[in-house]
Amino acid sequence: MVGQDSNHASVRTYWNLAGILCVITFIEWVIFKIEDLRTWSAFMLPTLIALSLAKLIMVCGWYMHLKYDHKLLTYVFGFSVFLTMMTFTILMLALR
Amino acid sequence: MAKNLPQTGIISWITTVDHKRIGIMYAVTALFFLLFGGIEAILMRTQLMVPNNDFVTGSTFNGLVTLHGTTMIFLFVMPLSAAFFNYLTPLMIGAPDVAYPRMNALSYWIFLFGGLLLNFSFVAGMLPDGGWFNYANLSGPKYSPTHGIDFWVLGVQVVGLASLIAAINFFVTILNMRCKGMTLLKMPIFIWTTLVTQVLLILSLPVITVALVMMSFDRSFGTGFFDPEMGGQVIMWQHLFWIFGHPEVYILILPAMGIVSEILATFSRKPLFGYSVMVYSTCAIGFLGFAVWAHHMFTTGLGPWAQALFSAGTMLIAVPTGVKIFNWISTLWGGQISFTTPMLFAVSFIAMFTMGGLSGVMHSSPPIDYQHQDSYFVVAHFHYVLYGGAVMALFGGIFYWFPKVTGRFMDETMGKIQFWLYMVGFNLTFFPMHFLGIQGMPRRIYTYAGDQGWNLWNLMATMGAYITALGGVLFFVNLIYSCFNGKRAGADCWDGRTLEWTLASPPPEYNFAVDPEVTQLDDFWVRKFDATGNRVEPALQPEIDPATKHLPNPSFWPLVLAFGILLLACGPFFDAKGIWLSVFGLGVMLLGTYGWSYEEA
Amino acid sequence: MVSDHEGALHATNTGIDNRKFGMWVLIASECFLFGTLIANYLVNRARGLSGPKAQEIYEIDITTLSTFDLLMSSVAMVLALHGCQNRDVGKFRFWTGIVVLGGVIFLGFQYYEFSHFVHNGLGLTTSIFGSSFYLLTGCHGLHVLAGVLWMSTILATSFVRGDKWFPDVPLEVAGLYWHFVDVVWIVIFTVVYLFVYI
Amino acid sequence: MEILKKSTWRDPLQRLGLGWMAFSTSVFAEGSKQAKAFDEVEYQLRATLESPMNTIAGLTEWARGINHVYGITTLVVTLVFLAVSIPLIMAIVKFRVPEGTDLKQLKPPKQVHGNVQLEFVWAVIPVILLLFIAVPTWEAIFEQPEEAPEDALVVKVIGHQWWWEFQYPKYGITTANELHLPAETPVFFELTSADVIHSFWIPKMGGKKDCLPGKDAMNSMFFVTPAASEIKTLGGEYFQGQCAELCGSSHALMRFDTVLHTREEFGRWTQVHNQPPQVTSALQEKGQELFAQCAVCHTLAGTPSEEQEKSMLALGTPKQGPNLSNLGSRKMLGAGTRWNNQRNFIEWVKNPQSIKPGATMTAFGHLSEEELLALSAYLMQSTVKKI
Repeated sequence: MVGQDSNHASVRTYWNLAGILCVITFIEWVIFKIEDLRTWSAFMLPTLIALSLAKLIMVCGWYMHLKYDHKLLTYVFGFSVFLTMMTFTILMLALR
Repeated sequence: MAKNLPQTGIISWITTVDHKRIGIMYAVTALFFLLFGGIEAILMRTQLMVPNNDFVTGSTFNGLVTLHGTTMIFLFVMPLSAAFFNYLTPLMIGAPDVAYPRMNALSYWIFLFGGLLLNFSFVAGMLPDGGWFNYANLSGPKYSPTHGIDFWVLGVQVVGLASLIAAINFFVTILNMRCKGMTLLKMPIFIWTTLVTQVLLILSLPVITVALVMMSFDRSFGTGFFDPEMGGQVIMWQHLFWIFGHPEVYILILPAMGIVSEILATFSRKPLFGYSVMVYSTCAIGFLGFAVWAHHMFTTGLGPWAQALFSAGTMLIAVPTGVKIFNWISTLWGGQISFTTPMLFAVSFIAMFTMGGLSGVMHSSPPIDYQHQDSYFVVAHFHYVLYGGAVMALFGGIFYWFPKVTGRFMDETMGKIQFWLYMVGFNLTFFPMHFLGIQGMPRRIYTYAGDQGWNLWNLMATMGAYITALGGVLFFVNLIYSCFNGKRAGADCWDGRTLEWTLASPPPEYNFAVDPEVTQLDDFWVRKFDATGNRVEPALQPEIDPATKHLPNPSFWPLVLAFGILLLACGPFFDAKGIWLSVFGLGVMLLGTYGWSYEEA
Repeated sequence: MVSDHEGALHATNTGIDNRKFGMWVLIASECFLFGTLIANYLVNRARGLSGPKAQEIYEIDITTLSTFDLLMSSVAMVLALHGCQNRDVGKFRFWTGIVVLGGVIFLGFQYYEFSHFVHNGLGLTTSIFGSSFYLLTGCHGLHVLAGVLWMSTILATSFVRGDKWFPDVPLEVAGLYWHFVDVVWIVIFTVVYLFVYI
Repeated sequence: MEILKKSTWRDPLQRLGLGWMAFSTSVFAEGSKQAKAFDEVEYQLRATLESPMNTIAGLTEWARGINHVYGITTLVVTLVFLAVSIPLIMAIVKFRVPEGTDLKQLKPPKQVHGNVQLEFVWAVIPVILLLFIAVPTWEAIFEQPEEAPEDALVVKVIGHQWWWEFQYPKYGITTANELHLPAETPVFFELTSADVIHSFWIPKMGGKKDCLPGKDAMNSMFFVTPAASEIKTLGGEYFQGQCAELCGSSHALMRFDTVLHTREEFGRWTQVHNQPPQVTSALQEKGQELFAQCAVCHTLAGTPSEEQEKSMLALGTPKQGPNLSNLGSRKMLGAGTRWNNQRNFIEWVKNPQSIKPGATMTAFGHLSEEELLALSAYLMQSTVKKI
């Protein structure tokens, strides 16, 4: 059985991360609630993508243990995400 | 509870989790469906033999076209490749079994039920008649109101699920369960093509799953995903289908390439030329497979930029494929070639696949594709690549590994006759189709006028089809004959290079008595010669008492879970009360899942 | 719950347990599944001919709450795993209960949201926007339901098999699945609800 | 009456004389009926050795452009084929071990693992060869105009389940299954479909383009029609086209003819087409009354059925059937399925499903023989438009 290996994140880091995740979600909600800000896509698109990417990396990196596991898992997951983005960007462009 | 299941007889086959038995079941079922596909092809060719023939009606012909395509791709080539994956992957990488033995059995049973569901359309008398890709509007509820198309949609869905589960299984097996010393670049080339095929399956099957769910929603619940009247786009189905469709055709051809590379190396008594380059080009073909799907849609008005990019991508794929072909020829170069039947099939693969690939390059450029699209030139192209390529290689694989599976050689003379019947029949059938394509005969037409100049070529194609059918019959005779009184075969009967030849034929259920250790590529071949180069007896696996090896227990829960999935998929055929059948199917699935997870493994 | 082949546990080349590796491969496959669904949603979100438009019908407040809820159940999952690995059966059972509770609350939010939309005239077959929306969020909802079933089964088995039963690897695999479902919801929340005006 | 020549499956046998073909054809040929549908004698004469649907005739600029790229590609492909097959055959012949030698005794060949330079060579050379195909391809791709050039004749092509509707917005003409084009004029096609996906293809004029249903899914195709010198026969030169995308049970019977006229001839055709049908005999008179039943689905220019069509269009439900204004002067019936003569016309009206399975036209079996003759007199003679 996998025992208590050293580089496991401690409970405190989990709670800190939980806090950050809540803060980011709160920020997204606030940005969205501001009337004239939400239609300004030049600003909204990059920030929202950045924020959700941050949340994604946090959950995948720490909670899903990717940071401490064999790099092969990161490659498998990363390659699939990259290929999905590539394929469907081409599809969206082709359909426009 | 699972321990007291009998070890022989029908029950043992139904509850087996041994990758070798499942491999045999895959192969037998695939060859059974080959009969279906073959008969459909003969019926179609007889209808097209002479102008305005009334051997079959228009809609029946469309049904035959659809079922021939779907059966040959999803129920013959993919499962037969899966049979090779199942049987050989653990043996070649030195593993006791696959990563998840019971999930392996599950994917077989789901595949079997999916195949039966698809072919049940014959019994129900409602053939799916939308072509093997089932383009959107025609297959929608408005223009195909009968349940025929539902058999296709749900049959392919179930078979797709089976392939996805098997793909995850083999991906983990290859990366996680190689024997000591076998790094990634020391694996046999067949294992590399299997690995890339699994990656393609894992990443492309979800796309077709979503597309099929959308189509069954359209047909059963009245949503309008592909219905222009509700704002849907008809080409959305084509995009989603071909995003899966093009990786799919590489899924069909890569295992065949792996098999051919193994056979060529063995019968030239030389290692595969440029092993690492072959590995990189396999990966390149796999990766590029995701960026070229729209060359099936050049005539749907994609716009010049999309056409330019997709044609460039398609041409780019010809480079790694070309590299592989030259590597095969260099493997032959300087070898001591012995033309056994598997070798005949492998060499004919190189020739036929090259011709298919080149006719493919011709319509990779959109202006030419404007003339070739949906004409018999495309039919000739993909039959040269699929039949001349994948099927010839798979038959070569059967002849090559049959002695390992059953301990008996397949008859060489019958094999050679069958090979030449195939070669003559295949070329007589499909080479004239190039001329038909240039003379403008469209695809999927059930009849044609007598004045189009197509009569001669269609007649020749039909004659070729009859010859191929003869070859097919001879194969089944050879198969059954050799099972019982073929020449006995020892462990290393072809003087092979990979680990499966260290095992007895047929191998014991526990595979490796002593876990093998590998130091370099083709390790088994290198150990056959001592430092000075003269022959030394190779170290084969010793005989040990099977009881000492722990084997996973047989289990019938995979069958229960697969049957649940079948019931779930049969819901939409019974309009009103179908929902209850699906719910009952869900119940059986839950029962199977819980029984499975609480079972003593 | 003895693993698939406990006895002949083949020392894996990569050191990762087979089941955990398999779950990651399933996650890679599901990326493409949700990628297709999201692409289909983005293509069809403005093509609805009848029925309410996206801007008119989405309620961002409820959805933000359900996002909080799913994030917290993700945190609970990590703590449950932590408890299990430290052989603390109390923490393990408590946090697993919180995960199940979080999942059920999320499904509650989704049930409310769907019935609210249907009430406002956006049925499954009203327009292609509606169909694409329900397909995407419905598929994610089914994954959440499966996760809730899975986690409640682990909880029930823990009570049945007593305090000494600690399913390290199976719980970690279930945790990977649950976190992935949460990651997908993060992407859906941004792409569907926050991109409404872009 | 025509003498229906025996179907043509016997001709190749005489030419090739293959014993095997004779044996298996005689076994199966009894089952296949002799030609009964299209093989009218005159149509036979037209099928010279050069088949009507061949894709390399290249009559228009666009088709010649395609053939140009096609020529280069075929050359490159043949080159590569030789580069593969010659070494393959040499390897097979040169390194073959005679049958039956005991391989275990033989010393294995030199275990060559690879050669980086060779790999580099046969990776780079194909890239260069592919550029020979790619550059002309990209040029040809960007030649096709997206919008209609000003001087182009615009033709709206609407695919229906198993027939073609052609509209000339400039002249207010709607016709079916025969596309009349002037010589030497740029023609811009707007391709849509009324039901499923079809594919508009005139091989001699150039490639095919899909007709997609849906308002925003309109495709276009453009080519300049060939010069007047191409027109050999009086009354316009016939070029055949066919639907290339599977569109249902009678997809094979969805053909159409393109009729190429000189400019003046086409001008006259546009005036003549919309003239009302000339009713001369009493039989045609009777036929005109009977046509009232047909007017629910069909329209004849210059008759009350035209107003009916306008009102139905206003309601958003267009007529189901094709426009029959110049039915008399068309060569083929039922979208290239049957030769346009009285016997076929009556057989079609009596039971369309027998000729085109799945056709949505109701069968008029209840009409008496004499009524059918009247209807055919009206629809066949009075709609003939002399150019």
